[in-house]
Amino acid sequence: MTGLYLGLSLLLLATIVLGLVRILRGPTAADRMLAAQLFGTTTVAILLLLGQATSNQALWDVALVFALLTAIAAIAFVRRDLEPEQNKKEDGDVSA
Amino acid sequence: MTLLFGHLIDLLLAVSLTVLAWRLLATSDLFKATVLFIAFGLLMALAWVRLDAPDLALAEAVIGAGITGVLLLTALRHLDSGARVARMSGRSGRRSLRVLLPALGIMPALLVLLCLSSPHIRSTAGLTASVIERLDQIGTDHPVTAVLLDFRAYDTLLETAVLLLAVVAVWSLHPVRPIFSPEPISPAQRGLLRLLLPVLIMTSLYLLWRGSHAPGGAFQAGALLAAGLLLLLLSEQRLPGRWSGMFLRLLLAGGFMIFLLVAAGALVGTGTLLDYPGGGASWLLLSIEAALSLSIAALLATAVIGGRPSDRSTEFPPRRKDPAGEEG
Amino acid sequence: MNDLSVYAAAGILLFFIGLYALFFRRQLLRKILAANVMGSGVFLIFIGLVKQPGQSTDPVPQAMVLTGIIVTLCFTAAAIALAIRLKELNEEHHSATRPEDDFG
Amino acid sequence: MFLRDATTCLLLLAAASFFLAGLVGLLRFPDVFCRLHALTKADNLGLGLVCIALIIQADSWHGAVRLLLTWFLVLVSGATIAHLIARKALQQGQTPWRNR
Amino acid sequence: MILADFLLAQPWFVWLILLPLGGAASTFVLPRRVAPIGFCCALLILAGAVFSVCQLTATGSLTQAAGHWSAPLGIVLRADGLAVVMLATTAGVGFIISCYALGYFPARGHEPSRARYFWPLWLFVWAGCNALYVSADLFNLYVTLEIVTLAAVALTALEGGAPAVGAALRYLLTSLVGSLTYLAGVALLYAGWGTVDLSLLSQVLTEDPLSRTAMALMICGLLLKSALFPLHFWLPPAHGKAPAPVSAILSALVVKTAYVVLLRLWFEVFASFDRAMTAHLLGALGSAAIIWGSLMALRQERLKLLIAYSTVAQIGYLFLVFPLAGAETAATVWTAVILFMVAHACGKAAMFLVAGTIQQTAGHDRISQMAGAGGPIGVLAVVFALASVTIIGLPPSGGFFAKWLLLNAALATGQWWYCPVILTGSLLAAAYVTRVLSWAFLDVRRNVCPVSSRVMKWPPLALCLVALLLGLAAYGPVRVALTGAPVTGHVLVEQRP
Repeated sequence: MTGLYLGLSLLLLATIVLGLVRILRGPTAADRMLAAQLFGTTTVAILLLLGQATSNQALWDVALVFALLTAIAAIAFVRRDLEPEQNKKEDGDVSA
Repeated sequence: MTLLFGHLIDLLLAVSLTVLAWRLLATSDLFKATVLFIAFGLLMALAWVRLDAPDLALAEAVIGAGITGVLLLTALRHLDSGARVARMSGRSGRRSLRVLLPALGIMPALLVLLCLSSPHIRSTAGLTASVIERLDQIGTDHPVTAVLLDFRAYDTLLETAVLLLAVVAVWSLHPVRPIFSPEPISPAQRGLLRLLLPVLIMTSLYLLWRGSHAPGGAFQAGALLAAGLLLLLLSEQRLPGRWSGMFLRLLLAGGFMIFLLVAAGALVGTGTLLDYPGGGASWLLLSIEAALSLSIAALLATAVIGGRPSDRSTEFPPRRKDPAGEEG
Repeated sequence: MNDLSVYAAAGILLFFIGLYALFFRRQLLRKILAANVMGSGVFLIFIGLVKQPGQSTDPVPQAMVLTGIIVTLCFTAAAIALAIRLKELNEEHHSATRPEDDFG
Repeated sequence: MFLRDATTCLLLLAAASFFLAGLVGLLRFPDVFCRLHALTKADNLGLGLVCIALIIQADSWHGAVRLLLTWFLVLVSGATIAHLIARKALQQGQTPWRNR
Repeated sequence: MILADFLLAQPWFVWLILLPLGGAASTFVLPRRVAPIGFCCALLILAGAVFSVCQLTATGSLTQAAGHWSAPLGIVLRADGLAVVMLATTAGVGFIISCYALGYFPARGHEPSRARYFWPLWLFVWAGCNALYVSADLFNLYVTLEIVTLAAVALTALEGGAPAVGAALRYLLTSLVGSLTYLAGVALLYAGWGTVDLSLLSQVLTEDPLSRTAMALMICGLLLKSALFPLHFWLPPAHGKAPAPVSAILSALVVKTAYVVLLRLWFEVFASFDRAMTAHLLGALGSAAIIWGSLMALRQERLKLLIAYSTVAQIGYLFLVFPLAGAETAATVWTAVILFMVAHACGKAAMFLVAGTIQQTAGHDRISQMAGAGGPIGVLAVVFALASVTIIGLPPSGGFFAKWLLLNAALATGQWWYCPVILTGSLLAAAYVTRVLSWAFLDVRRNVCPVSSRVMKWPPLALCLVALLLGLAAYGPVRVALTGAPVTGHVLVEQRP
């Protein structure tokens, strides 16, 4: 079973690495935030699996903490009032 | 099979950490860099897990994913807004350092070779055995907590001083600015807060209590509480009571002062710094930790908010009344 | 040489990537991020070199790295506060005198 | 015993497929709203299946409670955040993609 | 008698860490009473430092394992000669700066927030310095370095203008790189030898690629923090733009902290290594710093920048120690460098304090427009001139004595080429100091009387008198400095060059 847990963790890690493309490409800030969000969830899953694989219960605590905090970055993001999109508009106004 | 997957996970993590760091420092889009940095924090936490350091994974989870994320995203509001991006007007130093460029390329390779080939690294056992040997003399079963609060408690005392110092430094710069947009909060967010906050506080207490025999402890618990405070502020909930006066300052400095008093008390009593009575009873360690984690929560949240509370207003941090009055 | 040394190697690379970016990037926030990456590199070196396969990790460097993480966070908070203040002051200055300077 | 392991296996494989689907959606869908849709699948179902698979293996009730709590928190946060991000995107004037 | 025994038995060097820490926390909690609390704290620290000097001369160097956990596991604090001299210097200079700050940052002025934050930050710097001097643990040294840096950065930014904040930010980032590089070295040493204790490491360390890499990393990091010549770029803006008492703190005390760590590493941890190349490199960089810093100081238009570049030059002298420390001359250079640090701390602090008074009186610190700003033969002129005596290195100042010892060591080791460097540095120092004196003090056309408060006028005089008389009464400090020093041999005072 340990092999399965580790293999699945590896697979999930690979999805994170591939998903980085979305953060790199964007195009909007919301896309990037959303990708980070998916990484948070995937990390929780990896932590749970690794915890089971190594029978180390402390990792489930780490997963719990991650689950609690997945929201905070996204909320900080939506509470900012200036977005790069708006910035671009402002820049355009300045140069025009 | 198991071993192979383990190796592959390690390799993939190490490579992706490096690539991620390179990409996040190469981009000039600050928002992108910030999101990549949050992702970097996630991978760092996984790396700590693979390195069998769950305490560090916990700290990285709370600090990397939570507090630094909020810190950077709120900083972006100030640094990235408007037409001009904050830059260092650096002339001196930069050009002369370009000559070091080749050295910067060769040195990592050299260092990797040197470090990994040293015969000394694997021959020393480190201090694991001597820590575990002495665990029964003190009031905790968890080796990392024992090192933090007893064997190297002096470091921890100074580290708490750094935390307090960071807040003093941030406060010395400027009165607080409103940090979030004035637009109304979505009811969904409020609902989420109502749900998350109790769990968050419970988890924090759980981490504090667990710290004496398993990964966890004052720093992780305090940082988690700080994240909770920030969540509260992000949802524009009013904090109960007056948060700008003596009470806030006492809360911020309290943990450090209690720790300092314990240290000084030991110095008076036994002539030795931080020599706890009875080798450090568990209740003493736990109460120091509780005080520390409350202070750490307040300190981290205050450092993220940035800026000192004003003498006149009781609201800390203040809300923005309208988008135009930014410099209020 | 063992399997976990890949983290130490990654740490060394992170250290130098951060160092490079800190010296050659001009945006303040990127410099601050670079310092953080450098810090993470040092911490990875610390634990990556100490960790021995099949044994629990030495708690002493773990405690040291925890201290280092907190100290780096404090520095980050202070640096960001300074950067924001600097930008405010520059904007006040520029709105008073020249509009478009040190832009590139 | 065998039945338990087999169930876990199946559940984990199903979870993996959901995470992969989430990834494909994240990479291939045309706009932010569609990608949110993909994300929530991975969040809710992928992690949910992992949790159930591990609960089957769990030998203590508090381990199971922690797993459930973790899943529940991710579920609630994920739903709220999807809503908030979508709202933000709409406010910024992004229009949902339409297949013509 | 009982009281004296009790006082001598107290571990004063530990109290000297806890006192300023407590003071910093209390001044933060009670912002309306910062000045009295801060001043009382400074007074107590001064008393503690006096006690710890007495203790050292009575009982020799002391060690204490924090929490009774001895070396590989716990942290050892050690008050040897170097530590106690630095503690006493910091206490003396710090006390004078505290007096001055009472006048410079008036608690009831139009900007109360500056006084409010000056005191806690300054006490944090003080605590960090004291903790650094007595620490015998590499990782603990990192934490203390960070305390000193963070507090010093915030103090620099206290001035409030964009140049000061920018300088503070650059200072912070540079220091952060320095300390992380240092920490990387500590990590390698721990990985290799399983301890971070100075004396244990010096016993077990063998010369292999890993330890040499660690040495290189730690030295590079500390060079960056102590602003040796090509890495000095952050220092002049930070020291020049900060408020005057802060400049005094930075130049007199803070730059020396990283250097003290370097000294401990060089003479203790890596003492058995073959490091001739490194020593010559450091000596060459030090020489370059002396010449370059002095030339830059000559070109400065602003008084405080001039003094800041003078600090860059004076740091160079400290690094001549490494090539000059042979088997015969180790004790000589050890004494020389400690005397030099003490003399420079006193003299440079006095100079910056005078510059601050002039700046506050005249409203600027442009040297060319400063005519008469100090008053014809006022106290300021006397103080500045007396402080210059030690910076230039004229007899009977401590600076002279230290440079003379360095010259002796250079001749004794056959490295005569350092002699012209030392002498040129002195000549250039005389040139830039004379430039200030002639503009500001000898021009009697206008007589703008300085209207600063008394606490800003007299304390600097005490400082430069100490620096001046250090050469005459050098025996005491030398004896203290050599207590428990990791060097052997005699001080070459008797030998004629």
